[in-house]
Amino acid sequence: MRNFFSLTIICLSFLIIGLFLSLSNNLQFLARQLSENLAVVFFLEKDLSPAARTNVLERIRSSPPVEQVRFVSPEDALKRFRERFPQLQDVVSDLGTNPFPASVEVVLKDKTASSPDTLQFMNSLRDFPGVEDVQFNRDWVEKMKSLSRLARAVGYFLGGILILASFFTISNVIRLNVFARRNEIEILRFVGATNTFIRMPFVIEGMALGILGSLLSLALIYGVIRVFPLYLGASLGALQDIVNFRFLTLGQSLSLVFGGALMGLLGSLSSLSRFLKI
Amino acid sequence: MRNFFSLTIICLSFLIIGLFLSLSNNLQFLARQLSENLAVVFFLEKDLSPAARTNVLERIRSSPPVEQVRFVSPEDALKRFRERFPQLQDVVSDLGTNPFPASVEVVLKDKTASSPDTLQFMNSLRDFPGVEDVQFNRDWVEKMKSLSRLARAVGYFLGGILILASFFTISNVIRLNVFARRNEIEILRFVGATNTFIRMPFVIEGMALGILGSLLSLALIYGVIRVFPLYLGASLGALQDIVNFRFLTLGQSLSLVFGGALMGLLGSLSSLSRFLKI
Amino acid sequence: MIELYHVWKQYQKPSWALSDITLQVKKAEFCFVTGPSGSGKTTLLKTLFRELYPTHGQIIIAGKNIQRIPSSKIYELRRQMGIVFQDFRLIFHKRVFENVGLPLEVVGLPRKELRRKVFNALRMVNLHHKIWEFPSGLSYGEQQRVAIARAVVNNPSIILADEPTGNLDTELAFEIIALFREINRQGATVIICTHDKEIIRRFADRAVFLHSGKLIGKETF
Amino acid sequence: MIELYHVWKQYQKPSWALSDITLQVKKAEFCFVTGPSGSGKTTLLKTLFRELYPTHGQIIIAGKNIQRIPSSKIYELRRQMGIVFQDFRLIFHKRVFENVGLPLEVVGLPRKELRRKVFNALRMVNLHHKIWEFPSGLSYGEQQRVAIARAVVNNPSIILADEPTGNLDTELAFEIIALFREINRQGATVIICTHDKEIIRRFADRAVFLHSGKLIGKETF
Ligand SMILES: Nc1ncnc2c1ncn2[C@@H]1O[C@H](COP(=O)(O)OP(=O)(O)OP(=O)(O)O)[C@@H](O)[C@H]1O
Ligand SMILES: Nc1ncnc2c1ncn2[C@@H]1O[C@H](COP(=O)(O)OP(=O)(O)OP(=O)(O)O)[C@@H](O)[C@H]1O
Ligand SMILES: [Mg+2]
Ligand SMILES: [Mg+2]
Repeated sequence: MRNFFSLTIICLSFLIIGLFLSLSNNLQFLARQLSENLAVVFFLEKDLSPAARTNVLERIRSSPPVEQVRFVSPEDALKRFRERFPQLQDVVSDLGTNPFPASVEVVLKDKTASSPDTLQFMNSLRDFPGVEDVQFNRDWVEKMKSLSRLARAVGYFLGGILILASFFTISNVIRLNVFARRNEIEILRFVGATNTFIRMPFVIEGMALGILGSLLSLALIYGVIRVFPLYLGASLGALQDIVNFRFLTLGQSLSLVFGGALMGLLGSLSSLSRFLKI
Repeated sequence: MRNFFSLTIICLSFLIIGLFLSLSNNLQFLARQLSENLAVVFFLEKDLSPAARTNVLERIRSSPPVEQVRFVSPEDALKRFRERFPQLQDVVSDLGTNPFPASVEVVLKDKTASSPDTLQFMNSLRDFPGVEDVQFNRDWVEKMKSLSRLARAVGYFLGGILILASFFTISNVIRLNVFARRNEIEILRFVGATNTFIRMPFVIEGMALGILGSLLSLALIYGVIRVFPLYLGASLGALQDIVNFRFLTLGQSLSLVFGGALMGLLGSLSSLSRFLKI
Repeated sequence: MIELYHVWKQYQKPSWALSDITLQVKKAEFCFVTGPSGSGKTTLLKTLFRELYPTHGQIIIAGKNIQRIPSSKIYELRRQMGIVFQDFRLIFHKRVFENVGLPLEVVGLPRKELRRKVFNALRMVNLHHKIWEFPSGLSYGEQQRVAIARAVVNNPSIILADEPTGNLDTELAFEIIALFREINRQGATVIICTHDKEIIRRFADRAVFLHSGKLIGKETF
Repeated sequence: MIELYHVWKQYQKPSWALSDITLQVKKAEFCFVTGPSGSGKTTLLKTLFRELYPTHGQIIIAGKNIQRIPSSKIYELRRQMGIVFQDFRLIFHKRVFENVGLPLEVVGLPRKELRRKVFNALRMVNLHHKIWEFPSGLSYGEQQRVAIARAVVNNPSIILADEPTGNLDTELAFEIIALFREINRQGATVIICTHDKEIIRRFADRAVFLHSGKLIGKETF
């Protein structure tokens, strides 16, 4: 009964840590997807020769923070404008000519999307011959930066609290286990058992509890991640493609199990020491 | 020692529930803010008389799902267009006339922002004399709908798991407490104590544990919510105004404490019953 | 007062801890139960205050079939009894005073009278100087005397004592049995399990002898 | 073999549980310790296997000052000893067999020999038929005999027995003491605390008498 209880608590603790890790994995993934959508647009000069245009394109494509480059011809731009603002159709057809300049849309590498390097690089490109203007939503970049900072901060903060709480809980559960068997420990010492002999079963028990608890929690997390999207079902709607639930990485899973074992080991050893005195 | 441990576990359980509640409060608040930004635009016919225009405006303003109405004259629209698309300045000035129609921007009441009622109402307005076209980003509405559904689903799912886990944990802690004192219960029965006499201290202890644990967790949550933004500090940046951390409502706090007391009561009574047999 | 009719008790399958015990103990009788280790003395006593239900048979105490008493009403039976357990059953996180006062506290005796009675009971077992100790700070003989004081503190009409002198020296043991004798003279029915032949020789009106759960001798002295 | 020099022990401030005990027990001696309840017999014994440290004084066993042994090496002392505790100290979730086998298991005796020795020890205390029971399924006398079997199972050179016959009937008690006597004849030093005058009269080579922690009589029979 007591061991069952300990196992449950340990499993719950790891479940919470694991769910949290998985959530942060998903958030990170989401952030990456969002920052992939962060496009920078270079408006080219109207009277640029095709050679110069290729030159500029190459120049942009070869810059370190650039991941992907797409050329948008004035015709494409017009088509897009018509789709986006159907009420303004008349305006554009009245013009007779196409007022849109050619542009280059650039997708930045996720990691550098909001780094000062990138910003500086982009600003320098503004002065590059053939580029008339560089547009990218500074506000948007700022928001992305804040969001990722916020996510990380929430992560460290809550994660820290949870991990501390779990450590505390688990080591206390093991301490309680040892405490409940202090008479047995005493008797073993009185019949001449060495300290190693006494420690061994507790250490094994503690580590087994830790490992079993963490494995169980991994299984539960896996179950939740498999079942949860099904439960959400159609209600996800437009977000279906963005919210792609992913399991913990192998490294994370392993360190969870390893953490469980270590906690069991340390918990047992530290709780035992005070009963090995008399 | 055992009571201290119980208290910690109960407090942690409530801490997690409470943090979760507070998170969901914040999310709800965020969702409301976002849906307040959800504007519907009615484009008015170009040759509408001021009287007819006022009529249409009144008609829109008095509709149930409408929260706020703003009239945008063609001049305002042009100014805004110029600000938003500086590269197209030439195009517009080339035109000589203002191509933009007058429009009415409508902010919807948050709760009905994505309800089918609203959608239907808006579509019906399309045929209203004086209104040439109704525009509102169906996609955006869809996304908001999905997001709020997602948030709610995550809420029910994780919240359910956590509350179940906490219930289980707390009732087990109390069961363990009772179990540890089963000898005392037995002795009390042998010296002629009535069941009520035996139950009383356990019930009081259980309820005290529950109440104390929940109060402690409320204090901790309060602390976290006060300290957390300070810790984030400047890194919040552009999100500062959106992410406005708020404490649990009074009702939520009270039901947390009440839940703690109830759990303590039920846990004690149910754990006791099997020791009151012999 | 206490009547057993064909009482059998089995813990585990093949062997019977009590077989076909029929025994009457009259009001204000002073009765010893003796027999070798494992013969069923403790089992017999436990059936009397319903820690155990007999497998077969009837137990009538003060005219009532005690198996029929619902467990929420069993306190009425136990309030008439003073029980000394072979393993004392003291509450270790409560002081001697509180342990002895327990049977008075559960009936809601006023504090002052409770204190007087507890002190008297402890003085009778020669332990009033340890009144504020915890049981863990006592020797085994002292713990046993606390258990005895608790059993006699509320003037019960029935005393069931299981090996009450096992951890006491002869002089003290005699004193304790003399104390039970005194309470018995005031009208209480007393049943004592003991191994001590000396005590039986000196004090017994009547002793019953158990062997492997069977009643093999009823002697009246 | 066992020498105590001016041993004092105080649990709580005013009173001394042991005062100025000086005592030598020679190798292969058979010594009883007696005295009224609460006189310090258990305390004396506990200092010998270092459950307690004396407040003052020296205890030398087999030429070693036992207070000086580090607690990680204390098992070497205890492996020479067989201890019967007044409260038995059995492990209740282990069977009688495992309880008795404990002192052999901790030295890593082969399974087969362990089984033989455990069975022999249990037969000596007349309990081999309960070998696969749990202690909770035994009467108190039976539990006490399990504790005795555990103390003698590894042929210790020192036996310390605290009230080993308190829950046993006279015949069985005599058998148990005779068993200790036999082990003593084979060379073991035996110290037994007891209240039972009859036992001392029949078996004692030597008895020391304690009163309120003082050694007030050393008799050699
Ligand atoms: N809880 C139990 N489960 C199984 N068997 C039991 C239990 N309690 C006692 N026994 C067995 O029942 C028999 C009688 O036990 P009981 O405790 O009544 O003996 P006793 O006369 O009190 O002995 P002692 O003088 O040693 O205390 C013994 O053989 C014992 O092993
Ligand atoms: N753990 C303890 N804390 C405080 N005082 C104690 C403790 N153990 C024993 N004492 C006191 O020390 C004295 C001697 O106790 P001890 O157990 O040695 O007596 P004993 O001779 O074994 O008695 P008995 O025959 O009743 O077992 C007693 O007065 C007792 O109250
Ligand atoms: Mg018995
Ligand atoms: Mg003693």
